[in-house]
Amino acid sequence: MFEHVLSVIIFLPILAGLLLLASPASRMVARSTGLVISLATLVLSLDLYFGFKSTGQLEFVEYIPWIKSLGISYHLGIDGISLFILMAASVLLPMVYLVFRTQEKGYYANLLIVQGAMTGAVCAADMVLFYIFWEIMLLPVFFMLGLYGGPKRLPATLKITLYTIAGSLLMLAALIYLGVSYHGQFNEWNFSMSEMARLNLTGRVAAVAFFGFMIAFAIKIPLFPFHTWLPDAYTEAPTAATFVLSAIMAKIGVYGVIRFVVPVFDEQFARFAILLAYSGVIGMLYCGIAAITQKDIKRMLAFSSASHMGVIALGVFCMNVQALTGSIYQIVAHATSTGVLFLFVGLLEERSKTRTIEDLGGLAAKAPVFAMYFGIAMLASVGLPGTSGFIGEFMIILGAIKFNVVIGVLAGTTLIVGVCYMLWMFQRVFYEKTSATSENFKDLTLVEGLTFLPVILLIIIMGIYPHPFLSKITPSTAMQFEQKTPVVAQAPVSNAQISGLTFEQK
Amino acid sequence: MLVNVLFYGFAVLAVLGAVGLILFRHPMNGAMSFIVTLISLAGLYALLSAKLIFALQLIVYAGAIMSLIVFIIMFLNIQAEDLPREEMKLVNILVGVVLVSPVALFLGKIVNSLPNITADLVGNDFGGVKPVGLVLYRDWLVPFEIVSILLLVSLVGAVVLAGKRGTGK
Amino acid sequence: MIHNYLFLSSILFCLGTVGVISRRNVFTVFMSIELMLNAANLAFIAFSRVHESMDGHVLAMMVMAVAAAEAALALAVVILLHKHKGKLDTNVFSLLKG
Amino acid sequence: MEQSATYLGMIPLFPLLGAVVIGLLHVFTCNRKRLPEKFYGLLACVGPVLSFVLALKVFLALKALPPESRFLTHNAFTWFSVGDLHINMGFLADPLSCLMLLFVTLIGTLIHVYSIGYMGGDKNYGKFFAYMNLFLGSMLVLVLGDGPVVMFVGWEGVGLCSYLLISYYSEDRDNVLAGNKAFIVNRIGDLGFVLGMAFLFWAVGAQGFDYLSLKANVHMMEPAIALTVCLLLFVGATGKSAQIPLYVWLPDAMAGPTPVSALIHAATMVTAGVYMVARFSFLYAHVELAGTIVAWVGILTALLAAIFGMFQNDIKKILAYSTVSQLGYMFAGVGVAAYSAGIFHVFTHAFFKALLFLGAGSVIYALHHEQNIWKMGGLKAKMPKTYLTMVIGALALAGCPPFSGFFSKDEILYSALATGHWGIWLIGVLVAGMTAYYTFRMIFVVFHGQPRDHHAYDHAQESPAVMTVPLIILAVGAVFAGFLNFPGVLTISHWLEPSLTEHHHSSALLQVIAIVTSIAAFAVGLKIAYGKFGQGAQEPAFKGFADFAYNKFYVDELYNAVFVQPYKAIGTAIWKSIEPNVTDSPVKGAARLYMVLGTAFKALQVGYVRVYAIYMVVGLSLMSLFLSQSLN
Repeated sequence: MFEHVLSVIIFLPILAGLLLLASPASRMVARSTGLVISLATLVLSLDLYFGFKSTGQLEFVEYIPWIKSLGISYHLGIDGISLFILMAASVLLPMVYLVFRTQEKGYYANLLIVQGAMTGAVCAADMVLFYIFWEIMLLPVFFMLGLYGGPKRLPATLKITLYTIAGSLLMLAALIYLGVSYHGQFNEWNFSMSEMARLNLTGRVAAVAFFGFMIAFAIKIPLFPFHTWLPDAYTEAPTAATFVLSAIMAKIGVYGVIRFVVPVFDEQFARFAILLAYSGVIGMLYCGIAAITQKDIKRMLAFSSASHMGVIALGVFCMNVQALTGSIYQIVAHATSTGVLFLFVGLLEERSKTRTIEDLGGLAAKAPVFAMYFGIAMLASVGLPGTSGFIGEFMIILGAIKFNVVIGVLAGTTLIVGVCYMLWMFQRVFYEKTSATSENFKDLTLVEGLTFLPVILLIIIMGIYPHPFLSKITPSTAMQFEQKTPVVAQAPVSNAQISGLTFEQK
Repeated sequence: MLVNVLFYGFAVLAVLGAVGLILFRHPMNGAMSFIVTLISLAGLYALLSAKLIFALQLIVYAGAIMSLIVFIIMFLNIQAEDLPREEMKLVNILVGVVLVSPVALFLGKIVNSLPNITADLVGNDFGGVKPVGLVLYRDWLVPFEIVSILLLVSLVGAVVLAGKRGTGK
Repeated sequence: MIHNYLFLSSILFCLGTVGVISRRNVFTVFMSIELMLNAANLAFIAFSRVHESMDGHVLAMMVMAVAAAEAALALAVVILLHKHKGKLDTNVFSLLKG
Repeated sequence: MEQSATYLGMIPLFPLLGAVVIGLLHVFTCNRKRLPEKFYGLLACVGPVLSFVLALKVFLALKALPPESRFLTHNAFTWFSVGDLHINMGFLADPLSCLMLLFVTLIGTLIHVYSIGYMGGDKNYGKFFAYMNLFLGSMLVLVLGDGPVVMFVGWEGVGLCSYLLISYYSEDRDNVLAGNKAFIVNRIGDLGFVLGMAFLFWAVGAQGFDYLSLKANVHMMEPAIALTVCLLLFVGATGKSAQIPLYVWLPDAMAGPTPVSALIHAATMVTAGVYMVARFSFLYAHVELAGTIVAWVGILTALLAAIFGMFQNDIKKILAYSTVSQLGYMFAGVGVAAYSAGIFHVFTHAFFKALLFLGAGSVIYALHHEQNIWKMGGLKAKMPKTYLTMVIGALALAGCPPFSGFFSKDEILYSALATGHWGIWLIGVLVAGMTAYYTFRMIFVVFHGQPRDHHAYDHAQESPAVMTVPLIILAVGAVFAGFLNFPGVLTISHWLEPSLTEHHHSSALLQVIAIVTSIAAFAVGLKIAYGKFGQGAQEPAFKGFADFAYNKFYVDELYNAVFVQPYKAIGTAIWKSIEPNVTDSPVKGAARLYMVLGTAFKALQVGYVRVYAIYMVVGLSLMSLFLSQSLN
């Protein structure tokens, strides 16, 4: 294990992507470059994963002062929370190159850049560095959506850009506020995340800055009512972009909340957590119910993804270790299940030239392997025990009940809401009589089958034997609560008292 | 105090010339009035011991540039009907004065806040050709060269623009 | 007294500004701009006298050179304008209107 | 003192592995060259048989232990552990789970054997057995799980298999819809289960979240919380075991193949709710009110389902409603804190209901998938073995002494009486009579009288041995299983004692009253049925109340109107009106704001350079005005 492994994981794809863009490479060359680079990243990340000691602190730290006068540094490091988002990106992205073979050069190049930028955002331990990667992350998605998207891609691109730029500006303002307050309190400039946690923020301006961060992340997650860019963008984006958006980028929003908002704005967070939790739960119900009326399978999955993200975000807002750990576990589970479902829909569209649910039917008979894979991913997405989806969902509901009974009960309804639209879709697409469009549907080829196999196995392994994964997460999540006991411990009690039930340990 | 008398004389002439410039309808009259201003300014430069600039003001400004302008005005053979009709000229100027007055006030305040010193003539070589030339070629060489390029470019530009044949009309 | 020079410079500058914004004759506007440049020059020379340094003189020379260049170009444009439109009104230049 | 037994983990593992192997073989061969059916059939039976053998081993091991320490545990691995929450993938075999284990594996094995015959010629033969093995594995996880969370794995797993098997004939939309309904309704129940677990965990789970620790700590619970937990868990049970108000899925679930109905929707899965309540007997015994609610819901379900059962024409629907009705009895039993009686009824019911379903399957198989009883008739002569075994099953179901159903049902009714639940007892006796009526209505119409559809009758013949042998074994069980808990001897009750928290009542008078009324109810029901259908009868036209009952009181339609349609309407409303007009308005508003501002600024851009200069000067003056204030 060498010293700058994180930097390599971040910049290898970015540089390769930029080189590809600049060079007159053919599609074949672009795809194989992308494949090789992403596999190299995968190997490095696996090495990272097994070298990770789960101490709860940042590991693999790289620290190079950058702008000394402002205390900004090139500071990288990962802990149990970021490790899994990084792993999800590294494990899932190579699949795109293997499965989708006939895309433009720019498609693959942008994909490489976005991979690097996302990894960078996850590894950054300096707020300014995080902000820079956060912004870079958006650009490739913007190009992929605008250049290679569906017929209504331009309004969708406009919408996602408006939303995310607005969020980024709010975040930038809040970031500057933090820097200035830090200078005011400690008389030096510093943007390191761990240092920021020392800040003592009170008053109205701090609350505004809190919402500045929160809204920026809420847009990315997306949390109700900032989700309206999502259905359009997810539907119109090319499969890989949808995949990246849903499987990883949305999670970086949640990660941001855990990393910035919770430690820095502890007081405001405890104050507004109930509001945010309601927003998560309402988003889950709202998007889940909207999903059932969709005619386009991709749009339905988009709503489903938004619905799940509401639950994941809820886990963060519940302020107890079970819910938070569940949330992070669910991040990975959701990346493997819904992310893969988006890829399957991409395949489906490529083969049958349609995404309309009504036009499909009887695929299970035509393509049993595909149906089996799809079914397993779908069951994971509805949180069936034995698949990865259950563990996280269970812990989030458990934590939510402790946080607030009403929210807990509402969160529980995700069990029902998810199943309604998923079964409805599965019935029409895979069961019933074979329709004309799916008459000639080919099953997965050997390469595709083998490509998806690791993820499908991962879904099952993560459901049956999650302990090794959780043991890497828990030290970090437990840390989140050790430092802040006074504030965090108070809020749930008051919330629970409102609803008349308390569950304080004896 | 001859110096004071000279200053106030030049100052009044300069202001009157400027007022004439903005009031005269025909540009020829304006130009003539402006030349008065320029010459008075040259006199003021002399009072400030800027010998070289005094000379340059007379030769380059009052001499070369203004004769060019006057030449063009005459070249174009401007008739009264060629001029824009400015019925509201006085009102416009009044509005302009109102708009600009805060700026004047501000500038005045700034000047007031500066230390006031006497502006007696300085003896020795101050403002002479040699000392100014030494400063110009020692400390200001690069800007000087850039200005020379600027002049070249404007020369070429003027030739290109003015040399264009009328398109049909 | 140096203040008097600076007051004069300010007055001339403001008169130049008034000329630019209230007149429509191209020549008058152009000469008003020259007037503003001269006002600035006067300030340069006055400050130069205050500090007894000759940098201000150099700058005044530069301004003159720029004014000469400007004159050359501006007059060329005026000739063109007159050739095309037969008018000397600044309102003829309305290509900026979107 | 803990007894560890590694082989506990292997019991569910065998069928699960079998499911994986068969499933993969099927998936990769089904669109190419299919493997022979015999191969699948043999492979499918390996897992259940091995599990059954291990279950016997568990039984013997438990029997060798002294009664008070009769339990075996096995911690396979730490499943997940976060903060106070420690969940092991652990298995627990005590007398209660051992009893369930024995009959689940036994009946499972028999039905697998039966299916080899019944499913012959089906193109998705492999898929069927993969699902069946998966089901058996999940059911064994449910039974053996050492805590509520592990039980929930099996709980959801059997729900999934139920969905997959109901939708098995997936080309027909109705079947898939029935599957969806089953899964969704079960999920509603599961929500209760999950919430119940969450409440339970925060109350007493920190010291360990398995049954043994919970049992030790249950006294620390506040009554209000305990009641909440009990009711929420019972919501889970109503979903899985088809009680009011979530019973609606079970009759529709008969869309699946008949062995599935026998195994999943009669003998094993649907009784999971009863098993769960019995498992939590330490909790339910703690809160009396919860038990009373459970008992009343159960007995009302029994009544409702019996009413529906009397007016059905589909042989499987009749049996389905009788299942719902019997499940109601079981809940009435566990509700009045007679857990062993409830479990005993689960046990006997598994035999005679599986028998009845398999018999019905045999009839359906012989008549080429005809399920309407009014198209049958006089089959007694053609299918003697089926007839005989089904009559035994019917007698057991109807509660005729000395068949097994009589003892278990009587035990429940007696317990209701002994604990002073007169209302429950009265309704129970009434339902017993109705049960006898609709069971024999079915028997008489199907087997007696004259054949109604001669074409079908002529082709009917006795099913092959692979199907009749399991019938005979089950019939033996249906006859003799009852003697295991003979009143006053109570072998099973004593066996279950270490697992359950209950008190036994002994009152000879009440016992006699219960027995006499039960027998009388049976006799009356049988007599009415014989009077109406014994000599053959034609299909009656349902009118008035009968029509109302035939249409199941329009409960499905009601649910559709109250839950499903509003749900869809809200979805459409969100999608068509709220989304574009309300939540999207910030973006649209922002766009509109820019357009308005743009139009406004456009007016200022007149295009005259002089005007721009004026703007500049205006700005300059404003700045000057502002800055002058800082100078004096």
